[in-house]
Amino acid sequence: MTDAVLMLAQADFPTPMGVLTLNHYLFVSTAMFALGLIGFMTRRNLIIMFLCTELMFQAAGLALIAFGRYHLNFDGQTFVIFILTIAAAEAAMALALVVLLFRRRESLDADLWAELKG
Amino acid sequence: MTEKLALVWPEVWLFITTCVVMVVGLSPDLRVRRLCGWIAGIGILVAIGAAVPVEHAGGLFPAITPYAKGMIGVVGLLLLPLLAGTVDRDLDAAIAAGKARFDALRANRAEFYAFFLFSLTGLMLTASADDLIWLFLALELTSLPTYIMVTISTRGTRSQEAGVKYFFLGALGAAIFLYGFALMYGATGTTNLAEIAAAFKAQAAAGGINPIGIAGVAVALVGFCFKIAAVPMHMYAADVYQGAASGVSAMLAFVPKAAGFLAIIFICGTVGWDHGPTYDALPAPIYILLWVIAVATMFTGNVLAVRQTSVKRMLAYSSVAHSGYMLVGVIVGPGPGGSFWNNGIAAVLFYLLSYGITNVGTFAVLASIQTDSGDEADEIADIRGLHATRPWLAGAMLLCVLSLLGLPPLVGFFAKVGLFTSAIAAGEIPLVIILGVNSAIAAFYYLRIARSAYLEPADESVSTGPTPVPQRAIAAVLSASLVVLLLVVAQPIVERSVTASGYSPPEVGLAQDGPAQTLTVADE
Amino acid sequence: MRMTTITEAIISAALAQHGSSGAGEAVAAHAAGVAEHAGAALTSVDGPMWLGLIPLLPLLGVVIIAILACFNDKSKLPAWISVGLIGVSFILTLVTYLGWDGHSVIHTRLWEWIGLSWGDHPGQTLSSGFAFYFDGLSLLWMLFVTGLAALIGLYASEYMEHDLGLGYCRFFAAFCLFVFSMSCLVMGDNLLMLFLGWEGVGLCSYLLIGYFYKKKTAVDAGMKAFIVNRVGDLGLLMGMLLTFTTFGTVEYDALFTQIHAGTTASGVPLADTWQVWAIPLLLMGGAFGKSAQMFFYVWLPDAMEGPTPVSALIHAATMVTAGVYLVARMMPLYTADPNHVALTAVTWGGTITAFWAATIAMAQYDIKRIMGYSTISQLGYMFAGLGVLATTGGVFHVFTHAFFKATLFLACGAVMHGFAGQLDMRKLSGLWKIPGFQITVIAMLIGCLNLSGFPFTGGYFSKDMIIAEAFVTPDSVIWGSSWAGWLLLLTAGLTAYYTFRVFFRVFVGPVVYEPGEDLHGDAEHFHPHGPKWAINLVLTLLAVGCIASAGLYFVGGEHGWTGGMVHASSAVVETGHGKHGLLFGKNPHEIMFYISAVFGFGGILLAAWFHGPVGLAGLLIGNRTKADVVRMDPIARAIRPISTWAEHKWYVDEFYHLVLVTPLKVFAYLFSWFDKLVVDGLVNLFGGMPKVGSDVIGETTQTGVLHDYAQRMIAGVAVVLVVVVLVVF
Amino acid sequence: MLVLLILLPLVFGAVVLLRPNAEARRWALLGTTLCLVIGAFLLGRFFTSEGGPMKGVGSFEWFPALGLSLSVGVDSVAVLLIALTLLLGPICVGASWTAIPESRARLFFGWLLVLQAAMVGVFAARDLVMFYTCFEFTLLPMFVLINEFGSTNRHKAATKFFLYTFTGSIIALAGLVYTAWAVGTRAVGVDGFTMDIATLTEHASRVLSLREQGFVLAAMLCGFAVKVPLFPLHTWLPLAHTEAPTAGSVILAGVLLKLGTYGIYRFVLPFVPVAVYEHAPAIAVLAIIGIIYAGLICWVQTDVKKLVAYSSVSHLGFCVLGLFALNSPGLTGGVLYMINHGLSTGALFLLIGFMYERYHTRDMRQIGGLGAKMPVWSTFMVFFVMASVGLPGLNGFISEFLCTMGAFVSHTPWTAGEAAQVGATWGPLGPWFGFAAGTGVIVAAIYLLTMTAKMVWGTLREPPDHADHDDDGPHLPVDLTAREIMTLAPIAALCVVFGLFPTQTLIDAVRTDINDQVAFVHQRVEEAATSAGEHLAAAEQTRTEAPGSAGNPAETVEPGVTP
Repeated sequence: MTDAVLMLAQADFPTPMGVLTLNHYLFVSTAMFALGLIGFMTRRNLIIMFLCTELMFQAAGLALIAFGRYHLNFDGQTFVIFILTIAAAEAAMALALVVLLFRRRESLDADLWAELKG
Repeated sequence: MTEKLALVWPEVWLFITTCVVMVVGLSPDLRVRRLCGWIAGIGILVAIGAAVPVEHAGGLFPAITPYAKGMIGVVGLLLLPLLAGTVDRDLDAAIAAGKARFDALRANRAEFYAFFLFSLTGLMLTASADDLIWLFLALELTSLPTYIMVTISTRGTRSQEAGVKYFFLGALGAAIFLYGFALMYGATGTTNLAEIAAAFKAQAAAGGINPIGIAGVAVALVGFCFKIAAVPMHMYAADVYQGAASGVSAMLAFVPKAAGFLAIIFICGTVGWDHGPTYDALPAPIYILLWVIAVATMFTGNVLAVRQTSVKRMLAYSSVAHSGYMLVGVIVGPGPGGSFWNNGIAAVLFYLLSYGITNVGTFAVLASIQTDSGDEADEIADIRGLHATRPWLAGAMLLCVLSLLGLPPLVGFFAKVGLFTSAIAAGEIPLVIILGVNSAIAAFYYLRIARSAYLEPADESVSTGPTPVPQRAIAAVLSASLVVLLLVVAQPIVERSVTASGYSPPEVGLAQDGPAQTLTVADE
Repeated sequence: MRMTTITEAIISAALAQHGSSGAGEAVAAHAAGVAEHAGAALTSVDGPMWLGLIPLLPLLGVVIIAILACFNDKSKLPAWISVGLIGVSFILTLVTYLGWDGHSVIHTRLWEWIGLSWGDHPGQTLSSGFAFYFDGLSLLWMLFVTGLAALIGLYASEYMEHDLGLGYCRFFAAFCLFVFSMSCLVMGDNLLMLFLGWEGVGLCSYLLIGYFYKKKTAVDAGMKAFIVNRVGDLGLLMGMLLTFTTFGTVEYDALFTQIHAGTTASGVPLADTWQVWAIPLLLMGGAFGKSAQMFFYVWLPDAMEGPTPVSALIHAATMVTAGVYLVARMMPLYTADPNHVALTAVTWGGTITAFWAATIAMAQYDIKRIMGYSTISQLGYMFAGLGVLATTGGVFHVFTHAFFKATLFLACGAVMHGFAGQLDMRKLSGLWKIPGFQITVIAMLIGCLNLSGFPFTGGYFSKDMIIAEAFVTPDSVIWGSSWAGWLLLLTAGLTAYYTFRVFFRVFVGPVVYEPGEDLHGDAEHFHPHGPKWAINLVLTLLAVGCIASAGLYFVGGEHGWTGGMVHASSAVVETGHGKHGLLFGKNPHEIMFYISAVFGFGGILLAAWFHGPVGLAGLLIGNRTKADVVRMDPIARAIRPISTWAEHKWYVDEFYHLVLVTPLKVFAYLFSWFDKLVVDGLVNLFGGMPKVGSDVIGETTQTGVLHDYAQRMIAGVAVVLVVVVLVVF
Repeated sequence: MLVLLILLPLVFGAVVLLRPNAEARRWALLGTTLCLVIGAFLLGRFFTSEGGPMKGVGSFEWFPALGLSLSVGVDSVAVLLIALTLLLGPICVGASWTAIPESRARLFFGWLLVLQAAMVGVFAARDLVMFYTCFEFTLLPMFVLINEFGSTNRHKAATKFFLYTFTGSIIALAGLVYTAWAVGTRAVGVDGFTMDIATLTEHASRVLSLREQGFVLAAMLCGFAVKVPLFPLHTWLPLAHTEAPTAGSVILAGVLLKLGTYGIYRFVLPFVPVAVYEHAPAIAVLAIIGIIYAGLICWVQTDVKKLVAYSSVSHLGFCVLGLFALNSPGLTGGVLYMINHGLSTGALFLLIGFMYERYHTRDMRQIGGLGAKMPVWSTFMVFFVMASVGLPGLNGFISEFLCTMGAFVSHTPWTAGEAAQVGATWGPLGPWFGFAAGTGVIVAAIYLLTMTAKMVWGTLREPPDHADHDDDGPHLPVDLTAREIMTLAPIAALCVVFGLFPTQTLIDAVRTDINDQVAFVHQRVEEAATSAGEHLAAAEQTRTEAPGSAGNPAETVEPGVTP
């Protein structure tokens, strides 16, 4: 019974794309995640770096929603709501931190903070 | 609903305490403000009280909460005096001297305690997590406050640098394990850990766990490596520990690590330790992954610690190494259960407790010493000749460091023996040997600390000032005495850890109803 | 004419001691036995406990002297205590001997020394009591050991008087310890007890050679003695262990019983085993070490660095004969081998050493060293005697040698004492004219006559017994024994030559002397001081003893008193070769008296010719007028390479240094470096690896830059994913 | 009683650490002497009381989850080693009376007492973890003693000592735990995980396969052979000995090294007898190399303390050789060696320490010829050198002889084909081993006499700046003081007593236990040979075919150990 429903649902999944759709979503999600990683690695501006982490969070969110739809349950979506909340909290913290740091160094360059090493 | 709530009573109590502390901390009266710490302590005690009676919580590790929360509470209690006076001391002094007036906006004391309690709450929530969402939230609740605590722990740029490194890399780590969660969900269609486990089991019975699921578990585990400061996510550790105040470093060495290990145990629990040729190991990819991480972590941590002249960095790297040791226990898994000596999870849980307490002791000694420049002790030269000026602290340092080293008969040794026996019982002889060799490497630097503190005469140039906050010294001595005391009560604690490690994998039959049987993504 | 009659009388009396009066009968007697084996089992009786006092009294002396030393005693008390206690030991020995029935073994067991048992079967118990075994052999040895020790102790009481105080105590403590050890060696009832004494005498020898410990040569000599001995001891130790493995016991009684039965304890015929030749060979190694034979002789000449009483007692009379004792004691084992491998080795080892040492002695100038080499040479005779199955001869030679060599040494010591340590024969002459030295000269003469085998002295009889037996024993029994006999005869001549070389140069002739290096004062006003009563008394007694020892040949039963003693011991050999060797178609026993006398006279005459002073009464052939101008000189110059080599002991010490000591030392240094560089180096390498790794990893990865960390973390994740993908797919 | 011996030094150690410096040495002396008295009483009771092989048994379940209980009990071997430890206690205190500056006396004597407790604990333990705990814990006090009271290079020495032995011991722990695990899971009749040594001994050799035994043997040797130390794992020892303070050296040589050999006796032999039997020749070769190699190194040392340290390596080679001979003489010799080496080498270190206290140098090029200046010292020196050389009549001989004999009579194929040797026993070595070890006796004579020649004999040599040192520290007389003599005299007396009455004092004491041990090992190897192991069986085959092996203990296994 559930199998049938599942098949049905999956077949109906956003119509023009057919059964392969999940893969496309996942591809997008992975690409976003990768972009986030690359951005995090390459950009030196603290705010951009933070945005990259957000990108990765949302990549995960996207994947969750896609999977949720695929599995026909709401766990994924629920998860995403929480992720958004956390992301917001992190954003707040990040901003506060960035402001603090900027006041100290008059710069947003992350690599200026390299006193501690070894 | 209420049954579920019963599980989180400790967290609820902690949360209530947090609220009270936040309010009390805003009082203009210093004496009232000073109550913050006491209230927090009472709150933690109550939380412990609430945690211990909980017998069975369901999920993969139904009995883990009493032990885990008790342990968290105890170490939290030890951390509390250590954290005392981390912030606002200048402010209080200025007020007392009449140079400043109390300003609720500038005072951080209440927030600081509150963040600490929040973090503990998150940690306790991690222990009772039975769902990926819960786990994610709990982990974030554990971490987020610590980012701030690190940043504000001292007024220097170092803690800000530590904060920025910790926060950004932490966010990266969180994103990674979150993505792993997403993949796990994708592979199983559920976020409930037990159900995930059931689904995996069914998949395994049907010919193999879904590769996406495996990838998800792997990615999640790598993400957790940040929490436990394991290779390849260990690099921040030394910088952050050094930059933060010693009290916060001590907390960082325990709270996120405990959270990380609990999460790792839960996530490993979903795939279970019943794979491999003899059905007693993690699935091959996960096993190899953890094996490599464990070995790399042990070596990296110990080796990097050898060259340090900063005690805090040394302890940071040693904390990395200890994560490696504990990963051995995770790799071994719960074994047949029921006894301690062949139970890797119980060994990890006991090790966490022993490590937590010991670790607090070492950092507390550092925190109790003020150098001439007014900073906390950091360089190894700062603690040289401690025995002459403060014998009790020197003794505490000696005991704690030797326990970390694993010198019998201190508790660290028995914790390590647990890992040894369980690994041997699981046939992980190479890991045992590597563990042994690493303990020997660790002796290099632990001995240096012990020697400096306990044996060497004090340098003329380094004169250590009075203990800035007496509570910290108390924390140090208390931890050190617990290192010894724990030996006496080791048996009941170990029994509890054995109970706590009880792993109840789902029956395969249960998983038949699971919705995730037909995921065919990879096949197409 | 009268002289000839007396000679014939003595010789016929001597021949009677061989149990036969004519050649034919002798041949018959030797041919009678078919089987040849040693020492029929003797009955054994339990001895009284006080026999233990014989060794323990000197040990008590050690303790008492040690206590005296603690009180920094500066009197001669240590000497009196030593002499007294050793004297009591001698008396006890004598009492034992008198109370002995002449054919049984007296056992006295004080306590179990090393006793270990791991089963009830034979061979599963190692038992060695602190126990004593008195048969003829050990009694004979004990008699002269304790007797001579008491006398020499008396001598030393005067000789060592310049060193009163701690040194005196040290000397006599070691002296007493020596007597204790020697008694244990001789009286021990098992091989382990023998070993106890064996090493103990080695220790005392070490301590006493190095008595003048500030002298490097003395210290080195002591060390050399101990170490060279140890090499031999390894043989003894291994022989002992092999004995135990084969027979399951190291106790003489049990051992000899098995050997008599002709089988090992496991029932294998003894003659078929390889142990039957291996054990005696190994034991021989020990014996040769202690008795300075063959390769091991090098320590004994150096041992002359010790005070002269020590040289007399330890390095001439007693300790060095321990090897002879060992071989004599284990004679049953030696004769058990049908091929006589070990005995042949003993014969030839002894013979070659006898000859070799005699050649060296001929070229030396230090009179004490000459006596040292002569000791080696004479010990060679004893071994040769044992080797050719003339146990009695060997043992008798030990006995006579003990007396005359002690006499010779003590006489030399008296000279040394009187001339501030002077021993160089080129710097001394005409002592008989110096007041106070007359007794010394007479004692010396008696000793010299004995040593050179002058007819009717003790040395003459004992040496003859050995040489004759070498000819008697067929070559088929002991390989080349008659050749050994000829070599021994030649050596007898050499012995006479070098002995009298000393006597003619030092003791007679014009009075010339210069003081030695021990002089504390003005050399211009040096006056030799003759020995006082103690030394003179001892010299007199010993000289009498020398003469008396010859008489022992004539008392008692077959082969004299010594023969009787040996017969009542394990050393007895019942020779029955089936074939009796002949010399010039005669019984060697019979004509040896003449032949050896010829060689002896020849040697003495040569010495007189080359070294004799002008106007020596009765021998008007000498022409020496100064101390160091002799007829020998041009000859020595003519054969310079040989004489130089002989003077330098044929460079054997140097050879050993080159072949043994230096390589060993090189190895030691090599090992030392190897240990430091390689063995410890590896450890340090491993130990240093964490530090190096730490620096490398720390410098490269822990850069402190956020982006670097991020990159590495992400790279790590990527690696992990790749690994997982590889494993999964 | 045994527990008292562990607790008492700890209590006194705490007292010393807490009381003022000035009282430290008196408390320490009191504590060690008290222990010695109790120990003497214990020794007396041990040999007079009836009962099983283990006596003084007491047990307290402490940590059953790890199979750990605090259980004590001694057999004859252990009790003798405890006696040795206790004897050296007051001696070490006495020897350090003036050598340790009073300002730091607390630290020194406190840790000395703690060390004693740990050492007694090692020998008294009947529980593997307790054994290991004490075994490892000895490192710390020793580390403190060397690191704080040693000479110039002390930090390096202390660290090396700690790390080297610690590394080895951890691997040994792995081996021991593996054994415990194997017994806990495979042995019939064992209820779960246990660390009880008796239980492990009973089952270990049966449950471990041949391959496992090899690994366990290797692991255990990593710990014990380092401690012994066996060539080539010895390099920590010369350094540690050279740098350690006198009392430290005495304890190190006297007892700590014995922990390794005791470990071999107590664990290696009975746990993995088959592997031991297989590999004994290889280990014996190492031991013999050690004997000769270290001996030759001694010969060219200039530092007298280093010389004696290397001599320990050489001497302990005999001990290991004896233990691996697997027969009664060998084991007896090995056990006796532990005691005797402790006495004579300990005394040598004392003497060198006394000399060092006066001259502040150990370089034999600078100092020597003390015979004239310090007659008493010299007398003792010569005495103990002779004990060390193995002079019969003193203690060293008996053990050296028995070890060599053990190796010599230990049965091997080369005797098997021959006419059977009645005195030969079962065992893996053979005469060549005995012979090779015997050469060590010569080497020992060479280096020890060379040392004596340099230190005692010859003309007096003193360091040029000797006079400058006279003013620091309490002024010592030229020769030994009464206190110093008091520390040496008991050792000297024991050397003589053990030398002349070894049977009554030592051999009889340990005989039963050692014979049981030998029979046990033998029986287990036979068992393994008959049940499994192709080539071992073949080796045994040739052995049993040899005629006349009736005398061998194969047929006379003690009934007590037959399961």
